[in-house]
Amino acid sequence: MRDNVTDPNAASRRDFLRGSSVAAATAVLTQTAQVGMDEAAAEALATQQISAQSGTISVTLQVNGKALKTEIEPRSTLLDVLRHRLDVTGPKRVCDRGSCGACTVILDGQAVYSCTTLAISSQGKTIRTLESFDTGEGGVPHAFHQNDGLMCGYCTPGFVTACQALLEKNPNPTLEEVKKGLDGNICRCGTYVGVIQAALDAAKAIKV
Amino acid sequence: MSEPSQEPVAPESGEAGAEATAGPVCRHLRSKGMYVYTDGMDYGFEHNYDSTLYWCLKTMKAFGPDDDMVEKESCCRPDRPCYQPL
Amino acid sequence: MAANSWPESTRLLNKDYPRLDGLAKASGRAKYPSDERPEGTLFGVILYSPHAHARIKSIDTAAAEKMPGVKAVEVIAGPGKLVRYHGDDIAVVAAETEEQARDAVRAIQVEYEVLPHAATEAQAMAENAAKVIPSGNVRKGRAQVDGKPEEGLAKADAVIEATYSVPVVTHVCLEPHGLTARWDDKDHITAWASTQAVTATASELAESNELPISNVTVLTEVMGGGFGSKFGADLWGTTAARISKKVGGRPVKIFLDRIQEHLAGGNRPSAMAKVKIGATKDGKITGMIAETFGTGGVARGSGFPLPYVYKFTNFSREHADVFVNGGNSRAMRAPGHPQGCLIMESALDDLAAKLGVDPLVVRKANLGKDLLGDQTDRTQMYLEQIDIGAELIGWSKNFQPRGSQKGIVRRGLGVALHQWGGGGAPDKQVSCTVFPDGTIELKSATQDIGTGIRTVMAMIAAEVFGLQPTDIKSNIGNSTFPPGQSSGGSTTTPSMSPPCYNACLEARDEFFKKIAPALPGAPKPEDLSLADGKLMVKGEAAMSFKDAARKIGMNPISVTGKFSQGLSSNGVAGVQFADVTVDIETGVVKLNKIVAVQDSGLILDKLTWNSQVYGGVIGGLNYGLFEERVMDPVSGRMLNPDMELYQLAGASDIPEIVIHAYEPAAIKKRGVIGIGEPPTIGTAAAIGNAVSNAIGVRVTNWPMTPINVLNALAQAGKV
Amino acid sequence: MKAFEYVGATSVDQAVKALTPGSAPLAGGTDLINRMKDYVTSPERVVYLNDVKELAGISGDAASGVTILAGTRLAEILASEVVKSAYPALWQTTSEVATPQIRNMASLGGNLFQHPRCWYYRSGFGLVPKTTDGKHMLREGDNRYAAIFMTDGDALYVHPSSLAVPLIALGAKATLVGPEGERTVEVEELYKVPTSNSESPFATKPGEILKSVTIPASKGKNASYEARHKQAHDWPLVMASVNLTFSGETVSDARVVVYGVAPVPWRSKAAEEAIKDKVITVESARSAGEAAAAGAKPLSMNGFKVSMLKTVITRALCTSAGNKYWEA
Repeated sequence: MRDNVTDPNAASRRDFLRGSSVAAATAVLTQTAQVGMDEAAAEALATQQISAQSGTISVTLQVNGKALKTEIEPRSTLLDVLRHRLDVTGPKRVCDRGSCGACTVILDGQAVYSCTTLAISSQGKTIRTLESFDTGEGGVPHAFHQNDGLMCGYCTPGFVTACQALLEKNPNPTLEEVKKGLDGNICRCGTYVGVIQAALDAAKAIKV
Repeated sequence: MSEPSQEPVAPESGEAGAEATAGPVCRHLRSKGMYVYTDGMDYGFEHNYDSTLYWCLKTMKAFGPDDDMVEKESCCRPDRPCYQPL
Repeated sequence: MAANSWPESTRLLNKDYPRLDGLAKASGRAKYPSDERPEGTLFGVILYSPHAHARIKSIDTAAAEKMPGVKAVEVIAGPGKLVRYHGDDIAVVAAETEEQARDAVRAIQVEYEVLPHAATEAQAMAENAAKVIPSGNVRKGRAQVDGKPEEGLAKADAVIEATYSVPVVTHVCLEPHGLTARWDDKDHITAWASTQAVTATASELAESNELPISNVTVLTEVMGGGFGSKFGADLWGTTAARISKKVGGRPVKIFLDRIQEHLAGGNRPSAMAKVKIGATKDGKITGMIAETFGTGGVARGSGFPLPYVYKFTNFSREHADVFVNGGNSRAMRAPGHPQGCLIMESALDDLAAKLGVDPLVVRKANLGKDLLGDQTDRTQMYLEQIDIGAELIGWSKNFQPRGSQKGIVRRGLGVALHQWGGGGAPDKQVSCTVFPDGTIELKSATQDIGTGIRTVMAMIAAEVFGLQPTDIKSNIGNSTFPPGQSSGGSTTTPSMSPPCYNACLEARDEFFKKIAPALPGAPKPEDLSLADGKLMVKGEAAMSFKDAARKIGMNPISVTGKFSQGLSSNGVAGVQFADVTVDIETGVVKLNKIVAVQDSGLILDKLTWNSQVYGGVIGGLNYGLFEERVMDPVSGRMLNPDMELYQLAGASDIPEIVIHAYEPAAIKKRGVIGIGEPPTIGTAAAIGNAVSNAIGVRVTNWPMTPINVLNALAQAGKV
Repeated sequence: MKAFEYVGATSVDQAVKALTPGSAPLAGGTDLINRMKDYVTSPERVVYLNDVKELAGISGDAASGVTILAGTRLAEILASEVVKSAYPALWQTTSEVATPQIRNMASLGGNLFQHPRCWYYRSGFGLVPKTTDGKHMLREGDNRYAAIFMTDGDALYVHPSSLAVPLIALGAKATLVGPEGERTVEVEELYKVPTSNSESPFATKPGEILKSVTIPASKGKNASYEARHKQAHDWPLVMASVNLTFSGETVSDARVVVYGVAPVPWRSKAAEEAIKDKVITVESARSAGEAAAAGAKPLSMNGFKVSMLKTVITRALCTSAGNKYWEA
């Protein structure tokens, strides 16, 4: 395993700068490809001490109240680390582009898409997946079950998590607020009728 | 079982391969219907519309080892180089 | 003896029961095939074609093979091979991590000879079009002719000519296609597959690896949607198995990414129709001439039924498959029917508008007996279903003739009729085992694609044994179990519930026979019954079921039940209504309400049945309003292989949906009929008719997007 | 996604220093991570900004103006009472952006600097997608979502940031910070139109990031109206924001900005002129919409946007006057 902190003064930076015009020509336009700075100025910047991490990195993530240690790369998404390295498979990979909601987790209290969240950025934050939710009669999963707010069930973890996050912020949602609150999730089997009722029922059950 | 049948069809003469089946279908021919409608391998063929997609077990694709399209009409012809009867 | 009818009075069946695996699914505990990561798993990633049409000149995997973590590179399309669509498979890399496999895929050097393509139907049908296959891009099917269409049309009081089209849509199964295959030893494979057919998948893995089928175990405890696209092992599945063997048996996991899922995981063919149809003043159709075509990609299969539902003579129809450089179609929820329905129903509505006759009158005027080819007179069913639906949508109060609406935001109503088969396969089996500790286990090699068969089987067993469904081990999703039905064509429940019921009845009778001599007073087996978890002797509770089970001794009772006639049936009707508002300045269609009236014989679990009907309607409203595979004529690539620009309804897009289970006693007596496909057929057609009713102009192209609505209004000179 | 090195910045100073050429700033990640997965953007280094505390928050009031720091999440903008009451054009638009999850993640800066959603760009063909034989892919191909203004040029995509539209209408200014220090520009000056794939759509200098956006005091009335297909997660097809000041009943000054019609947020001077000195009525609003459409040159598939443009301007103007005539 490589040392996870690289020295930005290393030769690779200079090599990259030389190659950057090629990158700009081939890699389509990126914010990074606006190479207007001359090499000397860039070099001056690069000599500032910045701690950068690359290669394989050992991290500890706080998942469902447990500190889980694993090895990742900076590019590993939180979703892929949960599923492929920690076997926390409640969140699902469906669109993998932040559109469908199946990967939703609660990060520091906020529902987010774990497919567009880097695992490395999630260190030190509280990560909650639906495996940690109350499965009893007062919980969101129970309401989904009773209302048959699921069929194949692959979108369900995302809906349950989005619903949990919604109710934590707004314990008395109206029908419209429930719909808006779940608009970040897509179901292909078409279980929305049961899902929406489940959210309304869960809101009632949690209050009791 | 199965989808509702439609009006009987008047076969159109001269349509290449539309009716002629030279032998039993090739053992590598597959379609969803074969797995679902187990009361007859030929189920679905008699309809006046065909929404069947075939694949070949040799290539796992809709084109056979000979790079020709996998179809019920041609995957029963002994002259097709990859043909093996059931 | 096998049963030929269901009990008249039931405790559980025909009632609501929440699915057995519901809480596991809703709490993230259910393990899907894509969740499995057996010890030592390698990740497989597919290199697929970026081009719509190309010949592979060379492929160099040397660099990829040397990349960190890479254990195998398998070439699928080698030099000289054609790739026929964006997304066509070229090679697979298996590596220790998915990131490494992806890096290695990008290190494979492929030299392509890029060939001209035809990615859209228009391109494929143009003069001098690039040839998708050597024999030509358009293949005509058999012509249908019945009577004398021209003469029939000549007798009409009104004739309309119109064209309609609906684009290719994709299945978008949330769990992508794929499996993890492990070569257990020198001649056994275990695979965790996301499939609608564990048996078919096992047989294809066996055949492609030259193993006896009994040496292959396919496991599908639960799976994340198929909609007709997940039959068999698929190329990636057999490749995973091949690589696993190559690397000494380590499991190889290949699941498609979302992009390739759209490109290669299947789709519903497009449909285009030029229709001429006429009727007399009373709405009776006198003749119809249709020319239709559609594309199933680089494959046939774009056919669809037309005429649809309605009974008349004097029609002709010609259909052609058009080949394009796009992924192959696969069966998708009621193959062919949604297309046939929306073309037939649109034409009928346009005809009704021209005649100035109520659309319901036109529909009622063209029904006929034996539309579905069985003994039931469906005319009466449709007539009753239309009336029920009309009442629920408020037709008599709210319907206004097309063109009579004023204002910027206009409301409209539409209707559509549909039909489906959905009977059972007669050769499937379920085993029922009663163990001495009172455990009852059902086994069959079927699988639950989300429709609830696991729960329905448990309900049947619980009904027979006087227990609760949660007391039953309903084990499916294993290819080594007794032969079970592939989940397709709405056939699962009608195929599986008869053998399940028979197995349970026979096991119970066997149970009574075995324990009777061991009971106090040695009652006769026929004196015994089961209720509320207790053994009853001559109607009196004697002991708990568990205690009674002890009396069978050390060995379990096991019975394999078979299909029998009378428990299931085939052929359903169905009517749907849509209530929409259309903003004619923005073209935005808002759904107010959908009504679905649906029969399906005897409903076993009403809760999951409702879910299927709601789900069918929502699938249909996606088809009607949102979905479209966009192919780029320039690059030949699919432009929206995602879940964002490929649009699907979210919670805020769901209107009020009212479903009505049409199940008078005579219908219940028909036994079990499948419900997966029927409720998704008519929705898009009903929505299209409601939009046209609202704005006074036919929107000829689906889906009903603001773009298509505004274009239709502009074409009619209405904006 | 290509491998990269990662810098977790904790201060603006540190972030600026870390953003060497070849680096990309990462905030909510809802755009950048997707581009990286699609190999559209492949930075050598990613500098994570979301833990920079000095970049998040909203301050000020309606009377003196409001400053929103660049790292502020969209959900926090929605939770702001002052934004809701004084700048409904911005609040309404923010509420219609994407999904609850994205609004929890995405920052104001990320929204303003997201890359176009053009499907040719996302397929890897660049912002000015051309075939090897020089055919403009968007002009020849599927351009239903493309621009209707500036179409004589080569940038035919539409600008992706819906929040830029109300901000420009409101006359907001952006403060950038980079190696050469801070500078403040009009929000509309953040963008430019590239003529080739090697040019940027942003007018920022190398290494600069957005620090904050300041909206001037709210004086008149402002509103937005969006035409979109789906009610749930979707992009506007066309959207307009208007900001009006009045002299008595009549409009003394107007800013009308439109989304979805050009490669930059489209300021319609013609509509502004047309509504000036008028009382807002459905008729005067319609004339402004008509005026805006003059000069539009739609491509082969997006003629519908011309009528949609007229409608959204009309409705945004009428909304500012409290007249939702279409709901009557």
